[in-house]
Amino acid sequence: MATFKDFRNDVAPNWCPGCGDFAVLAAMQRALANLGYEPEQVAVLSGIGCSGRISGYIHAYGFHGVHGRVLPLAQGLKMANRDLVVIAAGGDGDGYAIGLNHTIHAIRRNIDITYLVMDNQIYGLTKGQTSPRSAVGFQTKSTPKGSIEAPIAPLQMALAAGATFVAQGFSSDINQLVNIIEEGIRHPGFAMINIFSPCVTFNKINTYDWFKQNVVPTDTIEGYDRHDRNKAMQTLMETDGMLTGIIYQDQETPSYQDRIPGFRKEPLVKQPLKLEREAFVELLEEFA
Amino acid sequence: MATFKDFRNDVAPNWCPGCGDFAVLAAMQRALANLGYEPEQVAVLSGIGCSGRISGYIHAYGFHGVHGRVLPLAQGLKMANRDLVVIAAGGDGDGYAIGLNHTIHAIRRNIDITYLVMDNQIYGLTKGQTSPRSAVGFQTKSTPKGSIEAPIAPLQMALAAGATFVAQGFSSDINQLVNIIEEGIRHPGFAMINIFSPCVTFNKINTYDWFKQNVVPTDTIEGYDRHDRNKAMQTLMETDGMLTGIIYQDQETPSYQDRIPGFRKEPLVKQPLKLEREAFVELLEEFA
Amino acid sequence: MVDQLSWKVGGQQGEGIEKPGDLFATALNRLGYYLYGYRHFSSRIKGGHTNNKIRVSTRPMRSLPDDLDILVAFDQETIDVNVRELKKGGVVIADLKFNPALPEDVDVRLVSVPFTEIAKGLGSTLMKNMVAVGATIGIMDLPIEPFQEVVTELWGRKGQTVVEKNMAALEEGKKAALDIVGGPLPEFKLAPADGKKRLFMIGNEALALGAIAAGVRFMSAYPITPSSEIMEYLIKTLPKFGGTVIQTEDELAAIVMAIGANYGGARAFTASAGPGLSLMTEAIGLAGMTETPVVIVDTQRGGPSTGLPTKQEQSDLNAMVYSTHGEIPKIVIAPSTVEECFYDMAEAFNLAEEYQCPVIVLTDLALSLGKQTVEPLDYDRVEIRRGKYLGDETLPERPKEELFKRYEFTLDGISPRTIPGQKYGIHHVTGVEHSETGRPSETATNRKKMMDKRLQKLKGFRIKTPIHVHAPHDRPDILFVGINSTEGVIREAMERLEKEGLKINHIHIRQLYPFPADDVRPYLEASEHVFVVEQNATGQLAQHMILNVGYREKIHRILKYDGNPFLPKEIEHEARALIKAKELI
Amino acid sequence: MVDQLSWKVGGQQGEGIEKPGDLFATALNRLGYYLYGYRHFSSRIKGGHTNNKIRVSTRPMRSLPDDLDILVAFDQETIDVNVRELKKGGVVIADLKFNPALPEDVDVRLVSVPFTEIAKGLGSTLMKNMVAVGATIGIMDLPIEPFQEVVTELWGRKGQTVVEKNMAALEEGKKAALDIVGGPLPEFKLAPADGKKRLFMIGNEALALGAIAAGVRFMSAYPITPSSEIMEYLIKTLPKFGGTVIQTEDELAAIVMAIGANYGGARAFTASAGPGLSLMTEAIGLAGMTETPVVIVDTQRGGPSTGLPTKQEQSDLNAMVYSTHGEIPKIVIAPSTVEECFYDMAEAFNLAEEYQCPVIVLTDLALSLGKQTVEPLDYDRVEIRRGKYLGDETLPERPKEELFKRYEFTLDGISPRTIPGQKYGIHHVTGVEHSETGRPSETATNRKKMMDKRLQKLKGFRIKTPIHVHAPHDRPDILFVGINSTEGVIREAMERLEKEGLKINHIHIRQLYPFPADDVRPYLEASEHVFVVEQNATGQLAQHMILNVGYREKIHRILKYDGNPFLPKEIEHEARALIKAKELI
Ligand SMILES: Cc1ncc(C[n+]2csc(CCOP(=O)(O)OP(=O)(O)O)c2C)c(N)n1
Ligand SMILES: Cc1ncc(C[n+]2csc(CCOP(=O)(O)OP(=O)(O)O)c2C)c(N)n1
Ligand code: SF4
Ligand code: SF4
Ligand SMILES: [Mg+2]
Ligand SMILES: [Mg+2]
Repeated sequence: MATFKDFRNDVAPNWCPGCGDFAVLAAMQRALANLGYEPEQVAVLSGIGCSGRISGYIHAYGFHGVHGRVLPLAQGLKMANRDLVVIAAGGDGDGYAIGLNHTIHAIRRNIDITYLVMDNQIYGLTKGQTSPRSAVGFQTKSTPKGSIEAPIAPLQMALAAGATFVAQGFSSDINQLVNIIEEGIRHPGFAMINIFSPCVTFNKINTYDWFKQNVVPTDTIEGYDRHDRNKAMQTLMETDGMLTGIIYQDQETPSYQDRIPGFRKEPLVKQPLKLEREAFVELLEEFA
Repeated sequence: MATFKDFRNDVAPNWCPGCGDFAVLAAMQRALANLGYEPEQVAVLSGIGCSGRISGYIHAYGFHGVHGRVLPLAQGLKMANRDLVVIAAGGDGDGYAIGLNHTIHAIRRNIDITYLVMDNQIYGLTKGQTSPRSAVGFQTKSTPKGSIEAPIAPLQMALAAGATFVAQGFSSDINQLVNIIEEGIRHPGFAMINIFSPCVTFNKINTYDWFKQNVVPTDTIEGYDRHDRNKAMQTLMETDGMLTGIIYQDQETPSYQDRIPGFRKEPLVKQPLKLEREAFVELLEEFA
Repeated sequence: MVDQLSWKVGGQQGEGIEKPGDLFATALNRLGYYLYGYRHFSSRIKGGHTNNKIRVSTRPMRSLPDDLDILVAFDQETIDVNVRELKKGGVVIADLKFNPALPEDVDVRLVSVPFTEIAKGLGSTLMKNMVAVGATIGIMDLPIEPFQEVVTELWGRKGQTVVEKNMAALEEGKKAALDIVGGPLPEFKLAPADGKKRLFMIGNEALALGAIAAGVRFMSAYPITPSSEIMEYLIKTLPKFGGTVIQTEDELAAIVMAIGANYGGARAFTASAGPGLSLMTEAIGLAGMTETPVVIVDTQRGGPSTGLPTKQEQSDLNAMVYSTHGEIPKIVIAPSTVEECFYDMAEAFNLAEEYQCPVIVLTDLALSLGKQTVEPLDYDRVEIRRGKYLGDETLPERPKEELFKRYEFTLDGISPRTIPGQKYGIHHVTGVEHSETGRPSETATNRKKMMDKRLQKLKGFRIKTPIHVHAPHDRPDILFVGINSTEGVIREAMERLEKEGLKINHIHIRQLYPFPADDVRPYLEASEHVFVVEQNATGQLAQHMILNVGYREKIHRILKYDGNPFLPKEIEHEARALIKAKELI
Repeated sequence: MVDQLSWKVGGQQGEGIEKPGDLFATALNRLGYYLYGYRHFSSRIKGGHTNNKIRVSTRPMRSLPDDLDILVAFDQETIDVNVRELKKGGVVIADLKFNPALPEDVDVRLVSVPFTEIAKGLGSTLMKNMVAVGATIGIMDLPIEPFQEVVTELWGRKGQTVVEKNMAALEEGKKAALDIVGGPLPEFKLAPADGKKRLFMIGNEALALGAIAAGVRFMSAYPITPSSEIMEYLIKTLPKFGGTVIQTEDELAAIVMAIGANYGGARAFTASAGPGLSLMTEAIGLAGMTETPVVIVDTQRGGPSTGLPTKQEQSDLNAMVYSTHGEIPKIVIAPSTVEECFYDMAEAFNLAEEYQCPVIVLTDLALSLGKQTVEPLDYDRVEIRRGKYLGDETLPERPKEELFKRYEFTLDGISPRTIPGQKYGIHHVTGVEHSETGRPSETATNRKKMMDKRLQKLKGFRIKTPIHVHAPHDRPDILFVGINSTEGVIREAMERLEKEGLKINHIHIRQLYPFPADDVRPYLEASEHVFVVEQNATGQLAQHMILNVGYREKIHRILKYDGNPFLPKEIEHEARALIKAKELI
């Protein structure tokens, strides 16, 4: 059985030392190993950004796509081969700016993939512009006088879009993160996981320390029930989105693949391409 | 002073008889007249769809753009000329499928425009495919066995995105609709207005009657307070999004234009294009 | 008795005008006639004039005729709009209800039949369509049985009474018309057809069938005219084969999902029209750069922007060849008949896998939506070729450290390919410039080699029939060149001009990119003049010929861009005008 | 004493390597030298080799030199990567700290200066950059005052102590180097410059300044290399003039917002690179169809897809000319110097308003990011022309029923234009084909007229200087043709070849679309051979020449697409190789 080391490759990540993304990579590798997967069963797809490099740092199938389109890519892959573990990953710019439309539609569609957003409240790779997650007043290269747009609340939005799995992790709490990712992969539907992954180079506000002081793990909330959507929404609003852990899970709703009329359990990609002659002839009858 | 007739033109709408969009057009015309605007002060911009034709049916400036991009168009216009009344309009496909990213970002940006979504839970113009607003199980041309994606909850999503004005109307309740649009135009920020506007041709489920039986006007809820964001969210969830009226308004947060550092009250378009020679020379000094 | 005639039915949009046309054509198709149809419609749901023009012939005819024999009118507008298209001696069969009137100066006959009244008498005005077809049957002296057969199929699900009522409508329509006219009109009596079984379908259906035949079980798309039928057919049909269609949130998602599915090893595609294709521009580059197979259908319509969404045009040639920043390998093929829609589509998936690049199948509205008689589609002509895809059987074991070289440098530039799930095929893919194992690489030498590798793939690329050739002459006066749906109309114009003693060849471009210059050159060379016939305003196909082959001075353009398909006479006249104006011959 | 030399500083990305280069160049610029710089960097934030090569000359020089005189190295990698670029007798000035070593076989001198140690002694290792510049000053025997001046400006905000420490670092670096070398090296002593005041900036800054000068007060954009500096400069600067920049959610929003603002009458634009431009494809069509002015900057970088985001390339020519479905009027202009970035950008807004269509300003990475000496920008050369925009003064009253004819048919195809807010200017706009008043219209006659009208607008279009001409010969052996940043390097290669007796002309294309065929033709005609020099793999510029002008047989391609800018010797050698291989001359 593969260990987390089997998910490592020999590429040295080009992230800055201390970047939160290292922990996300490690947690993903651990979660996969814990779940007993082999590298070839796994595909990690990613967007463009510092975070987007992650697909190249794991020993597994990896696809580093274009900015903001990782989710359609991942959904297409899962449709082709439902036996694969498909993990989509990217930054907060990737998933909440240019790619937000796909994020929300992937949530409502509920195809069984796991989505990791490395949320550093900034654009790392393009050297420090504001992101949709930047707080009002946050000063960046593109908002020298401070951001004036309301930050996006991705998890509340996810709930509003009918998400069946909503979680939030933090790069400093690797055990929690491993657990979240494991559960996300196990969840038979779309798993929306936002991860506070500090950018040590451009974000001097939302630092490790800042997060440590501000996150509210669900297990510090008495009687928190991750199956109550309304409660989850309310708690997110009350904690201003700083809630971490598995925030909501709906285990009843089947995944998209399981709801498609006539869709087989056997992956599409394993089915023969050649159509039977009889089937072909039958199709033509409609046009006779 | 202009009356609502002054906002009429001589084009016969090519909507099907009975289409909910007629009422939206009429309500918009009335609201504008009630507010005392002249046609030339108003620009109605729209997307592509049956609904998108609305910008051609009002006597005012009108721009019928491309599918899903009406909000960037409207925001750009308002930035150029903040004195104009800018109304953006389109269908549920336009605003919640292809254009959803812009919808959410326009909400968080909070530029002072009024957005009318003619929500008929279907794609009208392309002849009856599912829309992101179609209910699970809803049968359309593109979902003959019924839709299997969770419908989008646009107003909950708007609240999660930090909306400052959230309302919902219904083509049958024209007085309420006129009032909502008036308030939306008056609101100094982005006004998100979803309107149940039945498609009599392709949607045989969400009909006028169906809506009449299912909508929950805010004024039927005792003590409903439109200034309480959490309450609004909760009520929307409880009513499964069928709440109508002005659901939420934040009158404190200034509009985007009012928050931009150095942005003048005088519309950009009225400012001289020619830069003063001194200012130019000064700019060059940085590069000496 | 005539070998061919044309029939048109018109009325208000949203009133079921498609039905009578379909019934008429399907029945005639079963009798062995060749049908060719074109629907005129607008971008609105209800109201506005719509019509369906159908050409019937005893031999294959792939164009609209210049004029019209019979017009079936459900309203006065239909008469007003179309009456001048009628031949001298043509007939208007109109619903008595609206008091049809003809202009004074036309030499056509009006037959007013109480469509609505008869239908009402039978229980529902909806059946006025059937009455109208019945009237046609009477006037053309057609056997009623095939019509009855189709009616049974159409309404069978609704029960015997409905079928019988519709049958009655047919009968009564026939009778009423014959009563008025006094008997069938011999000038509309068709010569008997060969009675052979052929198919009757639109190009979009053939494209969808081609995809299924090629093994496609997944499509991702966003609705748009005139491509939606492809997706709609597959939505209906793929579940039978364990597959499905996702209606995505937009075209960006549609193409990227298709890329994802192809990356996963499935055969998947998307289809759209101009606005959608424009939105796919970035992702097409991704497929090119990552060498991921993907097939994209562009059903051209009137541009630019939203343009004329329900009208015929061929104005995306340049965009399909050149769009996306940077330089990628890409294939653009252009079927010219409904049959080719089927075969080309099936072949597109082979090309995509063999060359590991995006393949665009370009059609136009007339081809995608025009319903035509189609020769039986040949199951045995559909091959499945997967190029250098390595199944598990052919994939050697390798140690973990040694990543599979997905972008291995090879002589032909094409690298072996594995898909996720394969034990010894693990590799990385990136849209950033990369090494043989798919890792980002910026070194100058690797970069150059990788660019060369990708572009090398299509050096000398040629599909089996990159051009259709109809070249009876060694040294013709004129070479006609066209693309997509205009093959039939060009041929028809050409035949007329040949009758006047002009020597004319015709080639039709089927492989637009890479442009088959070597195939085209001899015909250009041999011909005195070249008339490029296309449905756009700037002569895009002519540009490709000049760029890739040359002979600028020989090349003249016959263009049409008013939203309607070319008629034979238009090409004929324009060709004559050109000859005269330029004193060519 | 030398007229010119080249200097390079290298180290790890994210360690402030930009600073010493900027200081060095700014000071020399103030002395009146001409500077030309190019930064080599990667798409990552920290780590990875980066360097900045700067050419200093007493006369204008707009290209990188083949080799290098002085290399300042902060790590061994810098030496390893760059040492072979040094001339014989060149110098490496390296930080003693990493124990710098040279390969055995190079004939260069190593001067190890304790950059870090000296800096540490002064209080912060960060100042090692200053020490390195000081060492350069010593070796090149440069006056220290202008450097001190720049240091004061750079650190003035941080207080006197910081300034003084940096001054000391300069001094000590100079001293240390001189101690080691024994005195300035005369082979690096620059001849005196003219002392004239000139500007020093990157192309992106010039573009941004041009926009401001043209009256732009609004920009909408999304960050991307290598265009972000345009937006960043305007974010900083526009508030001074009551304007602003919106960083949008994506490029689709960016372009559409700019279109909205232009529709509103403001001058607004967006800027991006390949991926962003690809995403803008649909909206560019909207601007073309609705005849809305809009300016778009494409700062080309290595493609396709994400490609080589930080590298030089010129591979978007075709995409910029052809992308978007259907056919629209569009203008593509290509500045070739930083000065032209300014003037062209300012002019682009005039063209956009005059021709009411999208105007693309095309640059490349070397031009957008290369920092250069720039002749004073001339305020008086910036005109503001608004074409047929009707202010309230010129707009006649009209009754309500009579909509303003926004798309009035006119002789030149350009219609009068009003903007929202104007009492007598009310009209409708739509991306659907429309009538003169902007209402959807599908009639064939209107369609044809409207298409003709739109395309008519650019018939004969010509900017003031559609090509740069340097044509000393009537009948040259070779005509060099290039675009964007390669003008200087072509000229340099050309001068060398001329020394060997070849007769060479050079034209540089500044108006890419509509292609200025009439301007280009005489030069093609006159020349025996044509060498098109471009930074892409398929020879896109050559294609435009063949398509629009012809002379296919004369045209040869000199291409480079490894991500680096051309060096003079590369063009020189390739030209020679071509001459030899094809036995041209
Ligand atoms: C279409 C497109 N637009 C813009 C870019 C430039 N770009 C690269 S990464 C990035 C954003 C990075 O921010 P984020 O997604 O938050 O990732 P991070 O670097 O912070 O991990 C941008 C704008 C691009 N590559 N493609
Ligand atoms: C980019 C693009 N994709 C697709 C289309 C085709 N299209 C036109 S309207 C429409 C959707 C209509 O639905 P909706 O927005 O809900 O408007 P409605 O007609 O229901 O009012 C689509 C898909 C288009 N015009 N442009
Ligand atoms: S810039 Fe920020 S996000 Fe990017 S690698 Fe460095 S620390 Fe991480
Ligand atoms: S199809 Fe539906 S939405 Fe469109 S006009 Fe008709 S009723 Fe209205
Ligand atoms: Mg980020
Ligand atoms: Mg709708």
